Amino acid sequence: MLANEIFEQLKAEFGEAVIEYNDKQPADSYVVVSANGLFEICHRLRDKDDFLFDYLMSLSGMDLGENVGVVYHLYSMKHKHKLVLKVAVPKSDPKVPTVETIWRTADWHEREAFDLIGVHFEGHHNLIRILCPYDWEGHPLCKDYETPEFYHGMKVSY
Amino acid sequence: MSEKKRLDLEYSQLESDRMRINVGPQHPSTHGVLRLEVEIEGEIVTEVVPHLGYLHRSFEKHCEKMTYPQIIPYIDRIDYIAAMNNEWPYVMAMEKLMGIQIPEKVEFIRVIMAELNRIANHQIAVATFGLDAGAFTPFLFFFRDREYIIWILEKMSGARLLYNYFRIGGLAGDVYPGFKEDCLNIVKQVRKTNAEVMDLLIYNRIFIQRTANVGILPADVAINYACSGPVLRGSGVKYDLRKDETYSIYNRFDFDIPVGTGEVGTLGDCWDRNMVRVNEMEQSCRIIEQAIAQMPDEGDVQSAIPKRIKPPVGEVYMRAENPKGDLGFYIVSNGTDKPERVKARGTSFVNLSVIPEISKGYMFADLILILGSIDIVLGEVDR
Amino acid sequence: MENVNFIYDLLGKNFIAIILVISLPLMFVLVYALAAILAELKVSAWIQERLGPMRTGPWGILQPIAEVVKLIQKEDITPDKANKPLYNLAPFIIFTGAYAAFAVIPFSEYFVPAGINLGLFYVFAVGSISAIGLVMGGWASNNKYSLMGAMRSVAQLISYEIPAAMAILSIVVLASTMNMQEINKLQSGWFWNWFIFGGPGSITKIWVIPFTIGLSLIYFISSLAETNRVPFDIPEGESELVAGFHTEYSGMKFAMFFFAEYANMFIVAAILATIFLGGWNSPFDTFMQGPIWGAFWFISKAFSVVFVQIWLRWTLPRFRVDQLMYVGWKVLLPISFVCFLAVSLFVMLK
Amino acid sequence: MGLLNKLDDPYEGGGIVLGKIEDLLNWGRSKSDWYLHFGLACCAIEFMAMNASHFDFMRFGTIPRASPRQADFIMVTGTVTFKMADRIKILYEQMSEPKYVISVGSCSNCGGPYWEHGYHVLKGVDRIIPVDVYIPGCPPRPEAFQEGMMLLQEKISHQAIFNKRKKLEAELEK
Repeated sequence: MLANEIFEQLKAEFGEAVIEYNDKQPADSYVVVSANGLFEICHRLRDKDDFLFDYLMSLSGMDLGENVGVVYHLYSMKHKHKLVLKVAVPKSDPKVPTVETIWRTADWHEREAFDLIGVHFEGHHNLIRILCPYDWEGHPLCKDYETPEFYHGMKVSY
Repeated sequence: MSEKKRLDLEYSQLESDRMRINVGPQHPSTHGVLRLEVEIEGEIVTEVVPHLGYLHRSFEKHCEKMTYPQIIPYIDRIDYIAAMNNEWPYVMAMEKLMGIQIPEKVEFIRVIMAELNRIANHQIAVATFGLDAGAFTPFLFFFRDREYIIWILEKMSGARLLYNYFRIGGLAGDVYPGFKEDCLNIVKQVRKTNAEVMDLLIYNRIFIQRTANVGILPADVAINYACSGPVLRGSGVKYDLRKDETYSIYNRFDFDIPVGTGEVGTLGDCWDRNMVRVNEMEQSCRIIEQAIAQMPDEGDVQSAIPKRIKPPVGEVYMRAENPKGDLGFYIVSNGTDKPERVKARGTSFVNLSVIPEISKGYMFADLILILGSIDIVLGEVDR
Repeated sequence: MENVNFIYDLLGKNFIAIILVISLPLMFVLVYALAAILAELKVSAWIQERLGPMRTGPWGILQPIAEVVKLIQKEDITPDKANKPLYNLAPFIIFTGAYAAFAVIPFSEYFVPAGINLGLFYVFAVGSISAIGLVMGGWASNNKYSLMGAMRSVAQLISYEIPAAMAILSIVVLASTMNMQEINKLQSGWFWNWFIFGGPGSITKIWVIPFTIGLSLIYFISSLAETNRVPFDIPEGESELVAGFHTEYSGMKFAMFFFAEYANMFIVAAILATIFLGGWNSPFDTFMQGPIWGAFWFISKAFSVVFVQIWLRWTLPRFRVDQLMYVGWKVLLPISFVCFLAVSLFVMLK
Repeated sequence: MGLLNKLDDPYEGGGIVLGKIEDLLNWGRSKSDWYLHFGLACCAIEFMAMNASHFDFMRFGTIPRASPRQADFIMVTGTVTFKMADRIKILYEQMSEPKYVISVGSCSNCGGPYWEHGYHVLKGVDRIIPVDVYIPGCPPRPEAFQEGMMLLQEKISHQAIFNKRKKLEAELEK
């Protein structure tokens, strides 16, 4: 099934929560959804027989300046089709519902996005840092991140 | 109440004190600097909590600061065991983003290089898996062969481990004279050693006892955890990007996808995952032979690309079948010569996340084997 | 029966002679351990298409000496939270256990340090001392890996003593003596008089030969487990337990563990050589038979067994702890009972 | 007492006896080096190749030990991150004296390719533990490992055990 057909079906079902469909990119087209409806949409994408997106390829956090975004790359093992979902939330309140109960693999991806970008995944069972040390400060992949001078008495910069 | 149920109940009341031990970051068989916090009851593992990040080298930060060609050396260092395979999805993604057509000969060389490196990777994987089981000698047999493969890769690229050979729109250099003969000799040698190791390790009775019925990963769990590569195929799922999402020229070659069969134990156990790797070496050998036969002698190894690589605004997610699974790169371009964001979907990172799920209830010694059968490389886990 | 000891014959049974008799095995242990360490390094290298140590003396033959010189200089660390008396005592106990067993090993027709009548019984009694040392060292180190290693190794030692003891008991029944020197003397003559081939006797012994060969294999397998060698090296299984019970030991104390391991290897090999392979007897009747040749035959037989142990170590993977118990209790023990029964029947009918 | 002084004088001349003993002890330490079985990153793979049949690190008399207590030197093979740096310090402190450190590869020498933007990379392991030999390369070739090992052996074999101050002064005068 093509991405625009999936978009039509999702739009028909969820209405406002599905915001736009973009295929003007040179490469991948994507669907933008709102954070509120994300969990239901993901659930439907996995379970509906026409979609069957049972394989979450990747989950990436993005620093979009004003907002932070999360990008979901989905794949269906049965139908062999793909979909890119995007969601953006304001940086002041970066709350996105978790999808770890839908795809268990999202557990560590979400922890990584929290660690590096600072997206807060609501409902995640164990949202702690994964790559940086547990006492690290800041979210390193943010564009405005400033490297600390010292960590545990060790100089950070060269 | 049946006898078995009664015994189970009695056993559950007989719980002893549990002990938490730290496996790693310095431990002989964590394959690097992984730390597992393990809770054991006697010898039985009751909980595993992986702690990552001991090799977090800020890859994604570097990508945002580097120009597109400069990123390739950093990509080598993600999965440093299979650096050639690593570069491939990245250069493919860039070529897709910029709409570059690459010469046919380049595709052939890329296939041969990637398959050679796949063999080298699987050799390390099987060798270290044997090492985890206590067999030391197969490790050295495999490393002896790996050295011959490394020599070819070195002659092609100039480096032994981290090649920086695939470039956007082509390759760093052409093949050297005598390349085809070398490859065919390697294929022979790999087959010979595989036959030797089959006797010494794979069908060794102790080895089968250790690995069969251990760490069983059912197919649905594997898909839900987005496992890929031999880990997924070991569970019997015929999923290989080279066939399912054919990229490059893989549709021109005749090869099989080995999957786990549960030959000596249950489908999806450690032995199956390991066996998939051994069989994949044979399939890679077949691909190399066919590619050598079909490869054109003449042709460019670099297509015409602008000197300053500036892809248009856009984004692309490209993945390729790495020896460990599918490695994906999500590249967001903002129109300048540096990317807005590059996210690497580390195969090992995803595959490792299944460890807490499948290692519960097995012995502590099995945990080491389960970890070994997943074949992680910490550079890719932590990036 | 009088046991001949050439030192007592030459010097009389005085103080100096006793010291000499005591120190000869000790010197032998030290020299042998060096040789065995070198053999382990070299044999493993040859199996793996390598060269092994090459840069310490010609062909690396001084490597073990360099290692001893280095280990003497290493700092001796006692962990802060360790139980210090036990921690310091453990290596000595293990080494004592290994060394004490040498007292009854008949090196030659004319040399056995102490020819006591309960020789085999004594070896078994003394061999169990090392289990105490292991658990002491493992527990006192205050390290979880050490503790696990110690627990595993004690469980392993105890369970494998039984099949080993059954194997030896069968030979005791066959030889009707526990004196190792006597057992040797019974096996004189051609190699078919060895106990691995049913011991001395007429052609009617032919049906017992499979059982005695089986007994020797059972003893060999159990001895691998008792000395913590591959495939039974789970107490120090490097890929799981870092270094097992001696994780926290360094310097000379670690060297004592190291030496004791190799000494233990020799003891089990010596017992195997003595009770199954004719000890110091020449395989060819009177050819090359005599006191000096006796020592040669004994040591070369024992070394062959040690070589097989090394060979196995670099070939096989490791068992898991429950599989180890399974092999010990459910495979080796019943088979050893059957063999014991067959041998007893043979002795009754003889 | 002239002869005795010549033989064994801690204050004048090296002393023949002490000098010979020192040589023997240094020989033992330099020829028998057990390394900590420990790999960090890319260089560890090259180090595995170094241990394998083609290059055979064991020719130098090295044996891998998994426990830091029994190791003589530690090879820091790869990128040291801040999360790992604390552990490396602990590992180094757990090793028994005399202990040595070989820093392998650009990353552990100076941060390597991660020197500029690596917010989580320690720029050189010598900021936390003393390093005896640096092996350059990214990753170093096995030949470089061999060279580094020989340099370490040479360094050990010239170490002063007795008359430390005197030798130090003599070196300073040079």
